[in-house]
Amino acid sequence: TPLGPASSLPQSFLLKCLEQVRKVQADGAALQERLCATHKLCHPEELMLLGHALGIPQAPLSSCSSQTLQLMGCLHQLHSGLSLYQRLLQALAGISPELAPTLDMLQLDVTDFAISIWQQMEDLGLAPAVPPTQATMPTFTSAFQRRAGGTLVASNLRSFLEVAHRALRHFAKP
Amino acid sequence: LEECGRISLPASTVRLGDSITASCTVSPNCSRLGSEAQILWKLETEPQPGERQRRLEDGSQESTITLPPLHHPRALLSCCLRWENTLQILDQAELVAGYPPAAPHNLSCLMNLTTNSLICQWEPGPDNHLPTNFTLKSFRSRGNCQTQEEPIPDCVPKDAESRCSIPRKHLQLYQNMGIWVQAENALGTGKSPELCLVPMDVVKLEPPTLWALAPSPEVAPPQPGCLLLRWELWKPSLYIDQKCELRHQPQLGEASWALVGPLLSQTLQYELCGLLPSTAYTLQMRCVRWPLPGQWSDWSPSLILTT
Amino acid sequence: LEECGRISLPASTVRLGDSITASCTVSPNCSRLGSEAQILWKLETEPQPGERQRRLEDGSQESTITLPPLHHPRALLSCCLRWENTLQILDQAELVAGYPPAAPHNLSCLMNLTTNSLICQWEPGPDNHLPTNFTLKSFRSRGNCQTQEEPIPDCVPKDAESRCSIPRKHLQLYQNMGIWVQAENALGTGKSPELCLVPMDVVKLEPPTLWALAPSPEVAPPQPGCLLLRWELWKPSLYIDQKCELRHQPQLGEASWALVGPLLSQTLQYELCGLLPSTAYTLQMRCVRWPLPGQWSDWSPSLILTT
Repeated sequence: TPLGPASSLPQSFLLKCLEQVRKVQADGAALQERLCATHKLCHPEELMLLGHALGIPQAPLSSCSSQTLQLMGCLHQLHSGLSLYQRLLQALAGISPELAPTLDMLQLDVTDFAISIWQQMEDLGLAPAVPPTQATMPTFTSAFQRRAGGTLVASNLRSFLEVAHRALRHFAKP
Repeated sequence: LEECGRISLPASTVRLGDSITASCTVSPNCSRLGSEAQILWKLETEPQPGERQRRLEDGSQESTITLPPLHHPRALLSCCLRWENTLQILDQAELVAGYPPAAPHNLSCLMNLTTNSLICQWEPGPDNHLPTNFTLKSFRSRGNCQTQEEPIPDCVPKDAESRCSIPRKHLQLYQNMGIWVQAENALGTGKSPELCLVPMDVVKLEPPTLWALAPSPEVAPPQPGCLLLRWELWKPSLYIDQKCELRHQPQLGEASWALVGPLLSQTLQYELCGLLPSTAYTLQMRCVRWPLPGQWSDWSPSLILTT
Repeated sequence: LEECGRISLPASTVRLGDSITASCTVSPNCSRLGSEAQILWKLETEPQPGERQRRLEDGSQESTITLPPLHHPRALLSCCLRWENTLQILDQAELVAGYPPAAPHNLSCLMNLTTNSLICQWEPGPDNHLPTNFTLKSFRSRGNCQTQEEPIPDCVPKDAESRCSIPRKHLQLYQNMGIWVQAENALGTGKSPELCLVPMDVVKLEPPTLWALAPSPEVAPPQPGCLLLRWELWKPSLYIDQKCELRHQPQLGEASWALVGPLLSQTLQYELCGLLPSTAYTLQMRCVRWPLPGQWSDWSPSLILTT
């Protein structure tokens, strides 16, 4: 089976990652709740067209999905996906005064999670020497576009984390 | 990046009850529906009929709509597009409605000798539903505030308080100054009537302190039906000439206050007579700057003595 | 303006118990006594004998004195001149004495999930009689704080508090960081022992909330000698895997606490048995991050239930 030796990853690293996934999920949910309560943007499906126009990139997690689960590939994709979301969240700066604290917290936790994975890959000598090509960030030209972008990014991040959480739980199984 | 849809409004703030005409321009490649993209408007969650749509030279579609009179201070306007049987939001704008600020009223000021500042307060007037900035403006003047000499820096109240305190360094305590409050929001400005005052004439005195004079070798015990008293002015106001007033009433029963005054502001010993014997009396005192103009202090805390 | 008299000191701050040599230069025209002006020294109000006086080329007089060891943190030194049988003060200098700061100790830190900041506190050590600045310094580190990666901005406590809180934006919650306190005054610096910690491993959890489970259609009433309970983790810590402990004791009497644990951190219903029938029990619960490292929360407020 494509499964790499799950045991090559320290249990404490996997437990920390699981905790960090849940922390980022909680932050993401908080951002979605506030976007809905404060700006009435509650349904990402209403913003698909705008999302296409803005060109919000998605992060692939094929090596973490159950059919093609592959440990090291999954770690790489997890790290580049988190780096992408960190940059997307940064591009949303100025979303609105009410949401700024929630957005900052989410961005800090996503950054922390990306660093945890990067350092573990370095410790295993698996960190890619050449940084992966970076997707171009959308430019948001109005407060509304930042809020709509925030709703779409939070929704995409939620699905990304669900896949990551399932994979990490699988790797952490003793 | 191509602008997908953009709402434009004549003004983001209008008067409550006014109606507003908005337009939304949708660029061709965003809608990917070719020319016949159907633009729809929503106010909060209510679809708004009656929009007029036209094609511009550059191929984008422009929809214009005149909304019904606004009766809510805040409303969210959405420009949408029907796409694969979903309603896609392309842009949103928050409509803000309210009134120009009423003129603030009941402006009054007191000179506080503890903080050494002139503290003014006012009534802001009815809520106009808009973010409104209040500023206390003042200027020095020779005559009765008809001519304006040097302006005094604006006094900006702390978060939405209806009071502001002008620090000592901006004040000339014995000169006339004109003071008014200005309220400003997106729809206009309101100005309170102007006060013309001399800070020292509006000093707020703290009441004097009243003591009973205990009989002692130097102090003979009081006559029957009399009480021996002493009082001291509020320390920070010792430099101000004042006159005082004493009021007393039997502690029990319904008798109203009896007033004694004017009394000198400084006495070491005062005998109050003409009272009912062996009766408990409640005594209070207050003082005012005198003969120069001033404001009466509050009545002092009660002193209870028995004849 | 011609300098009249000027005291010069090697240093304005010395160690308590040290002695200090000061000099005072008096310009000729100031003293108007011609050459033989008699310079005198006073420490606070005490005249100080033993000064040595000499004339400089420019005609001014210079007096030098070695003061006795200083035993007061503050002392006023005056350079004076006898003039028309008065003692004229020409210059004054404040002598400041104290000790270099002791190394702060008992440094401890907790990660606060409500304020999302790492709050550290320490013991400043004995009073050194000098204005002393405390700074909480920290740096990020990969290993066990042997190597220093990026430094973290200094944390300066609010007016003389012996605690400081490092905001979330300067923290990496799952990485090692080295932390110490530096004390600094005019006479030197003191450095506390260094802590090496991971913020998430020192999270301070608030206790869970304990509830009685009221019997309802879905919930059968408890067996005799049993109690039906429910608890919920502190909301901001829901994402942290935890284990919990329950302790109980009969409300009356001297029985000590009985401990039940480890308990899962999430249960909708728990039956606690083995208790005395129809007895009032005091129940408390606490939780800790587990299996990852963490600190026990305090015990929850008591829940009193009767079997």
